[in-house]
Amino acid sequence: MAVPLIDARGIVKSYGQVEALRGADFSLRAGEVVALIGDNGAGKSTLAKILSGVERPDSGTIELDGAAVAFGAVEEARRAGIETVYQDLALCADLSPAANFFLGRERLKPGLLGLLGVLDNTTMRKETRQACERLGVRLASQSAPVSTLSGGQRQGVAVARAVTWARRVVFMDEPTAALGVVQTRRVLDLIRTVRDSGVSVVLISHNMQDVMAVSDRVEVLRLGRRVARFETARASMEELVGAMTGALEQQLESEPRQERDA
Amino acid sequence: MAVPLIDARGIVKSYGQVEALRGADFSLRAGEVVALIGDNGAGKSTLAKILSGVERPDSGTIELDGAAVAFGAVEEARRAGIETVYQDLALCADLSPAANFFLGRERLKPGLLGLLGVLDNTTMRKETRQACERLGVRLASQSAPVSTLSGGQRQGVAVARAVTWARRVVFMDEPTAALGVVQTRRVLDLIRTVRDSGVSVVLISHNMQDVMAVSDRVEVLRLGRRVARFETARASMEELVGAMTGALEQQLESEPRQERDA
Amino acid sequence: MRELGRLQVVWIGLVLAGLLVAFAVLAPRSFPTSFNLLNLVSDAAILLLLATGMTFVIITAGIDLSVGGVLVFSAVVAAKVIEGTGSLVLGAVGALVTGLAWGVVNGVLVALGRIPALIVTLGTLGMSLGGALLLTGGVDLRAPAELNLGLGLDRWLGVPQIVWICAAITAVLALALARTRFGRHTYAIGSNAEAARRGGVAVRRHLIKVYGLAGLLAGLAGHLSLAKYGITGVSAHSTDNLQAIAAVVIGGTSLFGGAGTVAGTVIGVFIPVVLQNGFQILGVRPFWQQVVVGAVLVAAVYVDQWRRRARDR
Amino acid sequence: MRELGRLQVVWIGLVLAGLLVAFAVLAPRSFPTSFNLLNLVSDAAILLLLATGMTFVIITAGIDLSVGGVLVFSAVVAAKVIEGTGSLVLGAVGALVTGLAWGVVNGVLVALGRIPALIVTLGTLGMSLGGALLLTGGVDLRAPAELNLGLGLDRWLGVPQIVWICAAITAVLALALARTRFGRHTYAIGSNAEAARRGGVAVRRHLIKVYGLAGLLAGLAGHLSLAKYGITGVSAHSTDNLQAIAAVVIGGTSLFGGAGTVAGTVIGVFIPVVLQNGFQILGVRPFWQQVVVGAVLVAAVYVDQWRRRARDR
Amino acid sequence: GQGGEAGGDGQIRITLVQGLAGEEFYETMACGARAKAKELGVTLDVQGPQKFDPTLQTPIVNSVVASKPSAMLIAPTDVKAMIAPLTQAKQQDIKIILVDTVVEDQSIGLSRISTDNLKGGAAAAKALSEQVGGKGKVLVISTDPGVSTVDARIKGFEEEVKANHRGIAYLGVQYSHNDVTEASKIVNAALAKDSDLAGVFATNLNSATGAGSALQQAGKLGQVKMVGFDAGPAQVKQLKDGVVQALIAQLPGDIGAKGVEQAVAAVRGQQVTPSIPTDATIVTAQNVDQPEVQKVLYKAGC
Ligand SMILES: Nc1ncnc2c1ncn2[C@@H]1O[C@H](COP(=O)(O)OP(=O)(O)OP(=O)(O)O)[C@@H](O)[C@H]1O
Ligand SMILES: Nc1ncnc2c1ncn2[C@@H]1O[C@H](COP(=O)(O)OP(=O)(O)OP(=O)(O)O)[C@@H](O)[C@H]1O
Ligand SMILES: [Mg+2]
Ligand SMILES: [Mg+2]
Repeated sequence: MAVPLIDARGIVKSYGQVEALRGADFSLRAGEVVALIGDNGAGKSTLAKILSGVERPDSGTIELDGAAVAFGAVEEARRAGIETVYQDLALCADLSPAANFFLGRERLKPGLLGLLGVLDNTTMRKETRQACERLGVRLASQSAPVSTLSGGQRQGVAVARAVTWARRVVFMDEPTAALGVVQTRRVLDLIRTVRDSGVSVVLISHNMQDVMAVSDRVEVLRLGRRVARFETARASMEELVGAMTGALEQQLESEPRQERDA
Repeated sequence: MAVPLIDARGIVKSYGQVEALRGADFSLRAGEVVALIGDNGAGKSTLAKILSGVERPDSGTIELDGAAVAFGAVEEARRAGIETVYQDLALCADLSPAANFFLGRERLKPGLLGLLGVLDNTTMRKETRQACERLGVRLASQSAPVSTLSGGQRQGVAVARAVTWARRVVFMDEPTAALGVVQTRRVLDLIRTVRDSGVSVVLISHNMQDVMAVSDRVEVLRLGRRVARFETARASMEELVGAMTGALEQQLESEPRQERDA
Repeated sequence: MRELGRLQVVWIGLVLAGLLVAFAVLAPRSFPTSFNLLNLVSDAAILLLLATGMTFVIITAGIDLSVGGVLVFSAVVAAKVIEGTGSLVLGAVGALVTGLAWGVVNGVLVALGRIPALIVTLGTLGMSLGGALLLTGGVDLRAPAELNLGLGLDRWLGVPQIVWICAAITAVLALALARTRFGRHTYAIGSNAEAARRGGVAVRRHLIKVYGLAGLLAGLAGHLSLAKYGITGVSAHSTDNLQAIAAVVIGGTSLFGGAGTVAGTVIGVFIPVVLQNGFQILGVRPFWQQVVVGAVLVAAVYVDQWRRRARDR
Repeated sequence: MRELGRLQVVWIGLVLAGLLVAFAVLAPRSFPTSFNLLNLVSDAAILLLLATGMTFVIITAGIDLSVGGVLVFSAVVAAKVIEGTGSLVLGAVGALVTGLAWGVVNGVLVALGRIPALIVTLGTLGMSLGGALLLTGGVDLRAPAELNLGLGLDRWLGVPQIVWICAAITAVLALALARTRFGRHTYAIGSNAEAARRGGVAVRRHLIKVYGLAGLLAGLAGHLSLAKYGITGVSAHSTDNLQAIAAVVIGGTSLFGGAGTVAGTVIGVFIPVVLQNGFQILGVRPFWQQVVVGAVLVAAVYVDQWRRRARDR
Repeated sequence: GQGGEAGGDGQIRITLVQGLAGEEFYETMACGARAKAKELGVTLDVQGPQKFDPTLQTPIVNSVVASKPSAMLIAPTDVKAMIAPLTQAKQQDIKIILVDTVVEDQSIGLSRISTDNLKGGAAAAKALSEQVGGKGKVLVISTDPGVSTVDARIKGFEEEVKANHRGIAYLGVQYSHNDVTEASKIVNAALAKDSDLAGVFATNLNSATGAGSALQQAGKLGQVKMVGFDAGPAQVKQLKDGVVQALIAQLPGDIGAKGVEQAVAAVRGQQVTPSIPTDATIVTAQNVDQPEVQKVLYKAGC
């Protein structure tokens, strides 16, 4: 517990003249659910992308299990057991749900055919259907491309994929935005199950009820910086909203620093 | 009040073997906010697209002000004063927010230049910024393409656009899915303002709080059919969820028919 | 995108400037002479018209392989009309109308028939070239002397009239693309045709206009080519399409549509022309020229690309 | 997409079948003879190799204009190696290695240099063609008689060996595209390169492999072309790229990537070949052929497209 | 169209396979052949590839063989590569007459009516040397490398210059890829480099057109002498306009007519002449109106 699983400090990332992150900090311990909240454009997705190795920060340090890492490629983060549900989902629209589910980790047929790289589509379809049904997401056809799915069905596929493969951390960038009531409930349950199996979860969400319901801690991002941290049990919804919008900025600005340095 | 603004009956739409709508009904009166709810894949987005003229139904009738229409093109629906926030947003990622905001309705320079089709970018940018700020959405740069915006910023642009141009009806397909707490509140306020100005709103949402907060009526879609209608004031959240998931199906199945035929 | 576009034009423009300086240094007495540069511009002028039309087409995420065929067909029509009526003006009108008609055929097939633009324009390329050969019996028609010695040779302020015409049209179209509703809709369709349609842009009508424009420009190019070279050149334009497409892409327009500028295309037209001219003046042997032009082309675009690594396709 | 792909292949296949029946009815004594059909297949076999490689490239949303140049360069290398060493096997190896090398150069420049594939392959087209001309001094090299009369003429079960080779390779690659991880990643990259990257697909390495494959096939095509025609054909392959691209697109592969099948490409190769052969047998005059082939091409794809109106790009 | 199936009932069908469809030389040849076919009451089809290349001509020969004409007139695009398809044709009992070019296998071609491009090139060198007064820089503009007929013209030109015209500085060949604009660019750059350029040999029409345009723009028309190849109407117009000072004329119409004659004789089992050589004529502004020169000019649109 002493060493955080992920500890990111002073992350800066600019796109042209837009400063998406201006020295953001973030830390995550093993087996906890941390909610990362903030206003639109606060930099949440950018931070998630940097911590999953998709984007490279301009400056700042990232430590994994106390050792500095420089995530160059997604491959590294994946090898470290980190999976992500991206806000823009990052599915290949022309491929089937199963192909997306197993993208980069295709199941091959046993024996010689497998050595030749021949895919085991039957197994992959079956496992995908099972994983999606666990979330309450029904797919009308297993072979229709993702581009024909409804918004919620797509999100279901993305969530199921990330959760299935994660071994250490799952980043979920607004995973329930397009999900129905039942599916949302199942995802929240799933987050708890995942946490209980020892995998940490970072939940990015605008839904404060959900945040309060599943998270152990909350980190608040505002204008590219972390401006507050809360133990969920001890925080109120008003405090969270205040921190996000800047209403409570003054009092809280210094707190995270103290906590971090402690 | 006697004649509904929009009255759609028996809408059927299949994509290949997938039946997205199997005889769905929908009606909307002038000046009301109707929530269209349903599980993932129930056919909500498909119905919204058909009623905005983007997709053509396989069968079924649509009446506008009591007169049968066959929306062939988006153009017709637009001329009838119908605007839509699509779930997939339908923005041109390479264009600026202002270009998207005014797409198809570009402001031209006054005088000769205008006759030549020269754009008045300054005005368009100003008006776009104002409309977005009304929603609490800040854009870092007015000329950066939409592809560089955060998920919430994009949604803000789409919502602002639809609301600005609608004269009779706005369809909003999960308009707050990516929006922050404050922005969501503003959109809900905006929906009320719009309604008060005499424009009807169809809100598609998975957030039952929001639905209860702003809608006058609720229509529930399940497996491509309308299975229930409620006056919001007289419905409870449990009832809504039950209708969506099919738990209350039996009792309610016949009710909408009676109501409709009445 | 337009911001980015502008930036990019600056970079690829610097590459062109670098090439010009390099050749001027290496061949100070032959390359940077007004004689050479004027000839260079005058040879590129007609291609510029084709490439400008192609820019619009490619920004809509389309492609037009038929330009060379339409050019030849229009030149043949112009020559026939002039021969028949004796009127140069009618000849020009004939070429323009013919080009426009081919372009509209392309546009209709692409927009209403929903056939991939590559197939449509490959088909009309064959049809227009074959048609031109049928009209001429495979034997080049010649322009009357009034045309060849008039429009073909006349100069204004020391610069050939043909160059003025092409430059003026390119400038007007550059502005139309950047500043008018027509241009805005062109970008919108290439960026996301479905979003443009939902936004109320008359996508099909606009596509027909864009292909029509490309055809019109090819028709004009045919007339100017007839004037300049005095001959219809039925066998001479089989690589025009690739040259025009290459110019557009070198200029930073994406083949996937939605982004690009006419200014970039202008630079894209001149980079290969300058390379070829420079290497020939330096006395590089013909086969080596091909190799070196290919290599420098890739390098030039690399330098340009290198500045904007961040952006994916 | 693969479901759709399969459906589509059926439709465009019906178009091809229709053409075959039509020509068989119009010229019952000449067209449907084994002599004619075998010649037809054997003339199309080499293009089939190029088009198969192109299918992979286009499915990744790329393009390869260099195939004709690489073919020629490889043929020249093969001829030189055979001349130098006297070994046919070494010649074949030389051609394959050369083709692969050019393909890898394309892939590296596209994947690591992030230069548009059109520019990269236009550059390598110039370089390889120029290089071939440099190696030969611009004069076609001839294949030794052992090759020309051996591999070039040998038959097996009455069908030329070259046809067997091309058919076998195409079949293997069709399966590789449809059923293996390699194929899956090819589709994924073309569908959404960023999603593929985030999903852990080694996008750059895969692109290098795909362009390498296209180059390898072009190298083999060079060797087979040398065997079949007995000369390196330095001036003959400038339109190979367009022919291959057209075949791929006729076969239903989208230029925007993510969708397509090798089976479609096979049909796409044969439609123009059958049209040309049929019209030649019917004695249609060459200029009319160009016109009619163009028109029928558009019509054929239209019939195909018409079935799947609903789908937007 | 119906001709394709009409064989075998006594009607003689002949197919002419050109070296390159749509080129004036071969179109004139087709004209001559058609006129003679009409005169002899036989059917004539014409086919030809889009490029002068064996890989494109082979499928055409195969199709023609499949349609089983009585005889085939062909201008083979390669001396070796066309042997295989022509052997196949011979096995199908089709009488083969070679026109313009030949193949190495002496057994193919009952009659060979050939033009000697090597000699044509040499004639061009003589004509150009005469025009420039025996000294100065001369440039050759060709289409594409690897086209054997054109390569032979260049070779003949080079050999003649090196052997007999010591005063001439030969600048080498540039390739226009059969594109007028390219040819124009080449001459522009050549003038920028060597402003004292004396002469140009343009090996085909498009090269001459582009080069002429560049000279015209530079105001050097007539100062820089140009020799073109072939004598179609377009070239003769260029000659009369002073764009080129001399043309090398071959006799394509004649070749076509003679080819048909020989083919018909072969089909009817009559005597054929195994070899008929033809010559190249130098046409200049001075002699162009003479009747015997008028006779060698190509006729378009028959
Ligand atoms: N273009 C299409 N092609 C094929 N199937 C489609 C297409 N669009 C929608 N569908 C199918 O139609 C059904 C209804 O889709 P729709 O998008 O209307 O659902 P929805 O109610 O909006 O769901 P969500 O809440 O997840 O957005 C789904 O099963 C979906 O897979
Ligand atoms: N590729 C990019 N290019 C340019 N600017 C970008 C890019 N990606 C993000 N930005 C900018 O960075 C800022 C932060 O974006 P980010 O997507 O991280 O916000 P967010 O907190 O996830 O917001 P939301 O809640 O709306 O998803 C925004 O102002 C956005 O416009
Ligand atoms: Mg975000
Ligand atoms: Mg939906």
